[in-house]
Amino acid sequence: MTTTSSVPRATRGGGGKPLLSIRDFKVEYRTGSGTTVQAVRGLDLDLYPGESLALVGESGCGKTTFGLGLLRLLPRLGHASGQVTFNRSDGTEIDVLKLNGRDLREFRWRDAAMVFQGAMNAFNPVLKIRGHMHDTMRAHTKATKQEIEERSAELLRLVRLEPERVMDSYPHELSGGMRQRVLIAMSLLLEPEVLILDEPTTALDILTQRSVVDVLHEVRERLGFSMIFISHDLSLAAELADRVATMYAGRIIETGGVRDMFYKPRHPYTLGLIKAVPPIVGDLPDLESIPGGPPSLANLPKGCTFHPRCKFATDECQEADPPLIPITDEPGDAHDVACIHSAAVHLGRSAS
Amino acid sequence: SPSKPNASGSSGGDKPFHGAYPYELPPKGHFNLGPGVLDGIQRATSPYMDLIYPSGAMYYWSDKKWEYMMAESGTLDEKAKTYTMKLRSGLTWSDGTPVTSKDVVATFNLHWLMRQQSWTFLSDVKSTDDTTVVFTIGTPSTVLERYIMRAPILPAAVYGEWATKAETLRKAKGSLDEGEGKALNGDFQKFRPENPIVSGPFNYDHKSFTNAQMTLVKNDKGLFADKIAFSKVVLYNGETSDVTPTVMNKDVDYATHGFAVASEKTFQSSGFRILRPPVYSGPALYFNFTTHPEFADVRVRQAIAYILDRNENGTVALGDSGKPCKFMAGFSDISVPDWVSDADQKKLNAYEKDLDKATQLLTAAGWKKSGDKWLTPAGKPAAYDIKFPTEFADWNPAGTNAADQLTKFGITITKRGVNYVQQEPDVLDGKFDIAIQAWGASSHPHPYFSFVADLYRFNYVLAANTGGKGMNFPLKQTTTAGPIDLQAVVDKSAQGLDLDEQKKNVTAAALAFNELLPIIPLWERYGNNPALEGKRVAKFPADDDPILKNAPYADNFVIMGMYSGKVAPV
Amino acid sequence: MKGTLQLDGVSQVFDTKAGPIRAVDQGNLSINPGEVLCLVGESGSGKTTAARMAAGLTRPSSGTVRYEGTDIWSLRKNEFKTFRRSVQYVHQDPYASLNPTRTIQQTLTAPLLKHGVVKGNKAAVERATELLAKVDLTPPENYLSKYPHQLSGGQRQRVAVARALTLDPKIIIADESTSMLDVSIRISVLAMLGRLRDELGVGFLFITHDLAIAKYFGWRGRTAVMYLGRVVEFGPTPRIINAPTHPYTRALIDAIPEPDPDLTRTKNAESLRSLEIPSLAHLPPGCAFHPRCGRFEDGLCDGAVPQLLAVRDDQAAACHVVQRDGAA
Amino acid sequence: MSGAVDTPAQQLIEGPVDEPTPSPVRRFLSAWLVRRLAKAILTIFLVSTLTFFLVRLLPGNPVDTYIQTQIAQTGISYADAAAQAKNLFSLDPDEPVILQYLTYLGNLLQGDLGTSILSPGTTVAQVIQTYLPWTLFSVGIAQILSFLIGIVAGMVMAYRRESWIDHLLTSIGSLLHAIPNYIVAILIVVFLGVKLQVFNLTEARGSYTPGVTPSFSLSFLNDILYHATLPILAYLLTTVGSWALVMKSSTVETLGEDYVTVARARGLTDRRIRSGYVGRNAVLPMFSQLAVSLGFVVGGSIFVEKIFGYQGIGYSLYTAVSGRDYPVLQGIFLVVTISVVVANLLADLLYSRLDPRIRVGGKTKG
Amino acid sequence: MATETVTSGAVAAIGTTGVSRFAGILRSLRRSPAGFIGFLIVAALVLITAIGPIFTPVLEPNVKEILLPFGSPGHLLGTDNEGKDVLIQMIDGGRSVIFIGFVAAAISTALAIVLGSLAAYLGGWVDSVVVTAADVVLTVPQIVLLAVLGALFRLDSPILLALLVGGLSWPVLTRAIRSQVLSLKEREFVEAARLLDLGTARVVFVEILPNMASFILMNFMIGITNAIYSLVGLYLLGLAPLTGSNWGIMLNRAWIAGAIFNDASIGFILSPVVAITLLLLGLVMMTRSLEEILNPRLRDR
Ligand SMILES: Nc1ncnc2c1ncn2[C@@H]1O[C@H](COP(=O)(O)OP(=O)(O)OP(=O)(O)O)[C@@H](O)[C@H]1O
Ligand SMILES: Nc1ncnc2c1ncn2[C@@H]1O[C@H](COP(=O)(O)OP(=O)(O)OP(=O)(O)O)[C@@H](O)[C@H]1O
Ligand SMILES: [Mg+2]
Ligand SMILES: [Mg+2]
Repeated sequence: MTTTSSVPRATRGGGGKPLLSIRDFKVEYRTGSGTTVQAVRGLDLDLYPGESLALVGESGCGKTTFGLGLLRLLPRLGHASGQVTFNRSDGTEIDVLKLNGRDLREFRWRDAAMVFQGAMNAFNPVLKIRGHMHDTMRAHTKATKQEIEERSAELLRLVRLEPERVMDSYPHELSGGMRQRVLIAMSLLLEPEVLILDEPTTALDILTQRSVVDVLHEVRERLGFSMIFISHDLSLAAELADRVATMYAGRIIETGGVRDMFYKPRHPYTLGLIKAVPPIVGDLPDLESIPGGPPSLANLPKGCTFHPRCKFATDECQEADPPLIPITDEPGDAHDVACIHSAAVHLGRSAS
Repeated sequence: SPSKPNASGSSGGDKPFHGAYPYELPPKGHFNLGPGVLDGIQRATSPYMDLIYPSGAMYYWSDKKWEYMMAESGTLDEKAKTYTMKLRSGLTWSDGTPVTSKDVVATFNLHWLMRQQSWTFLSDVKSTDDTTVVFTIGTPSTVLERYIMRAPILPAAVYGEWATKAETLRKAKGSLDEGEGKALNGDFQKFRPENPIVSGPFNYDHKSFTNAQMTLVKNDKGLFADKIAFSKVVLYNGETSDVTPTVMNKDVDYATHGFAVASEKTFQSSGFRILRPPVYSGPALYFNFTTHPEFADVRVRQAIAYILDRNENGTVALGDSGKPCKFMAGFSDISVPDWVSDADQKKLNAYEKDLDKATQLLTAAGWKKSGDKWLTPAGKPAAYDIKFPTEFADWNPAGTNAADQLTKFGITITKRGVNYVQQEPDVLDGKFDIAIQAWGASSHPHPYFSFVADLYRFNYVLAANTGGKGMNFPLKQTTTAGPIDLQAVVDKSAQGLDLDEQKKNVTAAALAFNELLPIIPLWERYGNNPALEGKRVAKFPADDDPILKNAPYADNFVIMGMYSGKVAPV
Repeated sequence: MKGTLQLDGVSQVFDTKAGPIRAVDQGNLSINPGEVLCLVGESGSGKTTAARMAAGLTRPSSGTVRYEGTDIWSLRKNEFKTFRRSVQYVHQDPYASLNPTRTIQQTLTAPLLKHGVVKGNKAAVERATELLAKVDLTPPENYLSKYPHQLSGGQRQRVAVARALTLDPKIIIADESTSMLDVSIRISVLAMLGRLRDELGVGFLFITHDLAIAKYFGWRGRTAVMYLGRVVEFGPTPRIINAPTHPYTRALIDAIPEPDPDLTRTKNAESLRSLEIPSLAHLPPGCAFHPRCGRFEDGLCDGAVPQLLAVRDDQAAACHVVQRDGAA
Repeated sequence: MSGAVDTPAQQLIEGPVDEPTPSPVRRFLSAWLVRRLAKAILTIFLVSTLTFFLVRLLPGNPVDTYIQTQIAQTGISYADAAAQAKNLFSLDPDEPVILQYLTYLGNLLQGDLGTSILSPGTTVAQVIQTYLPWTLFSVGIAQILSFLIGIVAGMVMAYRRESWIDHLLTSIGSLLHAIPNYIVAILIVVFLGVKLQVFNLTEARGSYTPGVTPSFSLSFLNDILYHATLPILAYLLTTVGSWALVMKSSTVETLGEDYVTVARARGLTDRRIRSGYVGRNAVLPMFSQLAVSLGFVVGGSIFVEKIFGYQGIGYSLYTAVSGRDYPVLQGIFLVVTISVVVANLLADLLYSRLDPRIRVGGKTKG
Repeated sequence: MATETVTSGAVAAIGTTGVSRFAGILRSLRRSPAGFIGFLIVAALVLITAIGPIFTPVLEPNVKEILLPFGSPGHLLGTDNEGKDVLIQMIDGGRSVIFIGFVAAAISTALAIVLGSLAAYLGGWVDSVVVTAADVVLTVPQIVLLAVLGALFRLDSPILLALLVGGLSWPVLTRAIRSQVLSLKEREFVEAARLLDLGTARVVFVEILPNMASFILMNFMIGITNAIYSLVGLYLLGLAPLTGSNWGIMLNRAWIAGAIFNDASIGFILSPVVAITLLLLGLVMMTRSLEEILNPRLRDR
């Protein structure tokens, strides 16, 4: 364990050593004329082996930025700082933000792979799928052609694609759902220990989304990697995650087990999100929206960044941004919240 | 990098002469060098043609003497109305066959076929023996001898077939305007002989031709080949701007191009001598009498002549080679003493710049000054365009400068440079106010040709043929000496064989020209030909050598010098 | 069934490089003021095409679009204008549907002045202010002089709605109007639209691919499910959501995850035979859904194209099997 | 854990959607080709018609020009000169233009471009044959070189954005892009030829060294390259800047594409990303511009060849304009048009080969 | 010249952004150093050539001072073949070049706006005719077409020259504007305006065109660049009448006068060369930064 006692225990999910330990992670974007905005503002997170963590939040709260920052893929004007420690299963410890050149290249995809938001454009349009598979394997292993073919075929079949035809296709010849699944297959080529999925099903039709979700369930069950699942769709988080973290304005403001989060959210923002999602089963639901919109990063409200939209807000909320603190002590069921009024927050629904 | 050129540079024993003259390679340029045929490899005016197909003789303009080349002699029999040319004996073509009178006859039959001017005066041509050709004269004229003697003699072996057909047709009084004649004429134009034989001391080296340069190699069997010490002649292709860098590079020994003042300066500073032979012509201002009747008043033209500083104009345009005309006689100042008596010369007004006189004349003509601008008698502001060909390095500044001078005096002139191809049709069509065109003639020393150029060419006389009126200056005029029909006077000036009679007419025309100023000659052009001494060529004729009075495009003094051995390699 | 705006057997055929495609085939829909009709279906099923025909933006290849009983394409210029003003459209993308070079005020007052809804600039501004208040943009004065890029997505979409309201339309066609908005904002915009329906009596043709949203907004209305250009199921929204009959509708509803960890993990999906959506240019014979349908019956489903027929109360489905066996 | 795992859908295996049958594809392809060719031919036809009438509107005609020259040079009378001109030129200026046009079209269909008016006996085809190869040679080499250099420079600029090398190269690129070709040609003559004497203007004159026999040998190639150096340099300098700037924009855009980020995420080597992902995709859209630019470069050859005295098609074009040589002018127009149209056609075909998204058929993506 | 090539690629990606208004353009231009320098160069040249001639004396030929070199006392840039001061000619000679460039660009841009938007908006045969005509005119090298037409008309007035130059350079701009209008016309806000029955004229001029303001401005500057290129080229070849005096005519005169081969007169030929180059460079720099402003994809992200 690299964490000290000053770190909220809540960042721990299950027991044992976290696979990925993120401390005070910050990302800044330089915007015109010398100013910068902080898209991620000090984020602490632990990811344990085999765990599936969903990161939810409104658009613009920094989810993608966080994912990119983790893989050091930020655009030229973005800069990540803080500490990201990756503990390989062979015991080696990597300081991700200090990686360079070859080491960084190896960390990417072999240790941590990412499935991107909008897989539509994730493929080089002039390369066949085969080319993508070969490029990826060649970059990391000395695998023979034969081996690459076999491995790709195996994974493609795993995501329910016909390898014979898909390998020879150009990306544009595949439908969106197929491309998304090819990307998932490709992300698994090197058996990474962490898979980051950034809205992998947004922009897909519902039936296609269903098949991708099913595939994800299945491959995770078989391969047992850890997963960070980024989405603004809470329903998907409910289905796919073991643990959920809510992000707001570049910070995690609540995290806990999936059932805890959905049935007993303790942050007004999480509560608001859940209340705003229409379920499909049952009668006309009683929905509520969160008033206003997310704050501009360049001009964050004082104190708790959520307070202008919060119905629980008091004057006290404007004073300081509340830290993320644990509210349960049950092992394996950590639940942390960054809200001084968390005790007052109740969903009023319960597990079915 | 370039391949080692095997045809240039002066290495070892070869003694090259480097000249420059534009030419065209096949398919455009070709070796049909018949008279009047278009796009022969070199223009007929190329001085270098005299090294390949020499003519009967060449002329010393200053001494008025013939230097016999292919011919041994030429004799005019006034009574018999014949001119007899005797060829040198022992002349051979480059294939070894002898040059005979048949070749001359063939050549002149081609002249007939191609409607050359010589046949205006000739009525027949025949050979009496291997070296004698007898020309029968139809219309006597002093200019005929030149037509005969300066015609390059072409090989009957190459052109004979055409010449025979032409002769048959001529004798049968066939017409060239229709039927067989027309066809023959057209077909000959398309005739493309290959590797023709030559009679001159140099022959084409076909293999060496590129579009940049051609080499003429020594033809040891050619005319006077033993007297010429050069082993070959390299000719650089191109107009002025193309050859200037080559000249600067000292790759050219002598160039006949008209160079810009700036280039001339550079040449001088890098060691070239500048030869300034007279060209017997120059630019003049032409007025449009149709659209601007105010010019019809002779005082206006005289005033304009007084306004202009023609020295400045010449210097600006051509430096030391642009010499203001002093006789304003309508033909070259150099020739004036030959044709006009001293007494009559004194009557010729030089029109030195004199603004007061100009003002007087204009006022007398009814012009008024309003502010610093002149108004015509019609009360309109005096504002005109001046048209000149953009490309001509000398005429362009001449036009510009004349415009500036007139504008400064209060006659507003708009400069209008046009493409040189467009200039002549426009002037013929009368599409101009004032235009720059040539006065004088550089291919013939006889003033007749100058007056034809001055008074006929861009006037209704010849312009009518293209449907225009040109400047439309009436040739029936009245001078202080009384009424004069300029056309009649000029025509008579070339007719007959009586020189004195001709002089009378030339003088009359000159005096009338000087007074009436149908056109205003600005200056007389002298060549500014760079000549490089000491590199390949030892010496060029000295500046005071009378041979430098030869017009370089008519009887080139360098070529004549080569034949005479005066221009020799180092 | 007669509606104020009615689509009678409309089809739209596009000529594409791959051959002619029937984006909408024999569609029948009708909307009345104060009513909500939801049109749901996957991408490419022809929702937008149908909506554009309803709005008079494109002319159907066959069939008629009627407004108050008359074919809109036989209307005279003036009458067509009346129709135009009565049926308005709210686009999907709030970032593209407002002119970036015009202020909110200019955007809102232009139609008011052009059509003489109010007299004079001052009155127009007043009316624009009212409209902004109606779409919950308060205080309205703050927004009048703003440019679209100074507003958030939700705010822009509200302006777009306000613009649609300028000419007092009877019917608003909302094509995926909330799908680009965040969940929290989406609900408030929907609530606002619901209020407009109730207060102003505006009818909605509400297009979405999200059945949960259709359910929420169209609970008191009807829903039509489209698949590859045809309406395959139609009925009151609660029935479509809670008791779908067509295998396609069922598959859709089953595939939707629930915002409830326990519930969503125990859901059973309708089985499908294929994930591949046929191309419109090469539709399978018979029922277009048959290659994917778990209830496919050889000979029945790939024969004739199923018609949309009542299967239960006022619920209709275009499925041979359901029509034969009756709704479960 | 999830109910979905057990659904039969799990068994479903998917492949890409097949194109229906190959034969319609081929039919389609040929239909496209036919349409594309028809369009090309229409363009060529329209251009030749346009130029035919345009050229005939020019003031002055070659016959008048010839007559004047003859009178001036030899003092021949007008009537004689006119009669001679009439014989010489197969052109009758009094014939109705529409008849001339029909004759022209008829001959054109038989592949006969006509005969030069200024040099009777020389066919237009011969003229073009003589001059065109030199232009194609110099322009071709320059275009290839400048395209390649531009691509490399553009990529360097895009990769090193905002660095000094980007600023430097961008400035140079803008400068080169801004300077007209004739000015570059003049500067080359002034500086390389006259001032610094880096280049021997005499030696470089012409298309090849005198006495060298044209052949397909390396030494000959070397020789003609030397003689074409200055025109090539002029074309190169005036086009390389634009290519570099276009390539920079294109690369910057490509660098922002998701698949480049994904490629980096996949841990591919920089080299592989640069060539296979960024470079290839950034270059693609430039191919169609390559064809379009051909027209501009050939147009520019009129200046460059005039200034350097390099006898290519631009040089002869200038002569033909000045001399009102209608048939030659038309022939050159036609050849230039055809080469531009064909280049466009080739670029389209090439593009569709290089970019799998673009079927020969249509330009639709995805 | 390949000005077209530089920008054509960007056309498709250009979107309507918040900076479409001129004030925004100027503001953004100031932020791009290259664009700002370009703006300064052009502004300076325009200013000098507009105001300068008021103060310059009338030049007289001076036979004694022909072709003085660069830096001669009293003649900073030397003198020409008539002995006239080159510097003064430089100041006097920009007016017509810039004027013709602007007018020609205005003409071609206006033509392009009309033809391009008509073709895009009306579609059908109008579109086909415009597109085919543009293709045809584009296929023939412009400079050659200009040369031929230049010989046909008497290009007396600068306006006529501008008309000709502008009248021939519309195709590229027309194609660009057409594709821009084509995409703008499909924009949802345009459709919204149509649904509100705001009238065709209003839709085109109030809704669509303002969104193309900076695009049009950019094309206008490309138009100026091209016009000046063609114009000076015509002068250099002597295919345009040498009426008056300007940089192009100076270039021609210097070339004809052989100034290029004379060390002393290098200022005579280099002065117009530098002036023309500076002007074009300034325009290109402005165009390029405008392009970056217009195409957000070219900016850093
Ligand atoms: N290159 C950049 N420069 C400046 N700001 C940026 C940049 N990229 C993203 N941002 C800002 O950072 C914030 C977070 O963006 P990010 O894409 O990470 O959000 P997200 O949570 O993934 O949103 P979404 O749900 O829309 O994908 C946003 O406010 C965005 O505007
Ligand atoms: N103008 C057009 N030309 C050709 N095909 C078109 C056109 N417009 C739509 N289509 C095609 O018609 C079909 C239906 O399209 P439509 O936009 O109506 O679907 P949709 O249900 O609105 O889909 P989405 O949910 O993606 O908006 C699609 O296959 C589409 O590609
Ligand atoms: Mg994101
Ligand atoms: Mg749609």
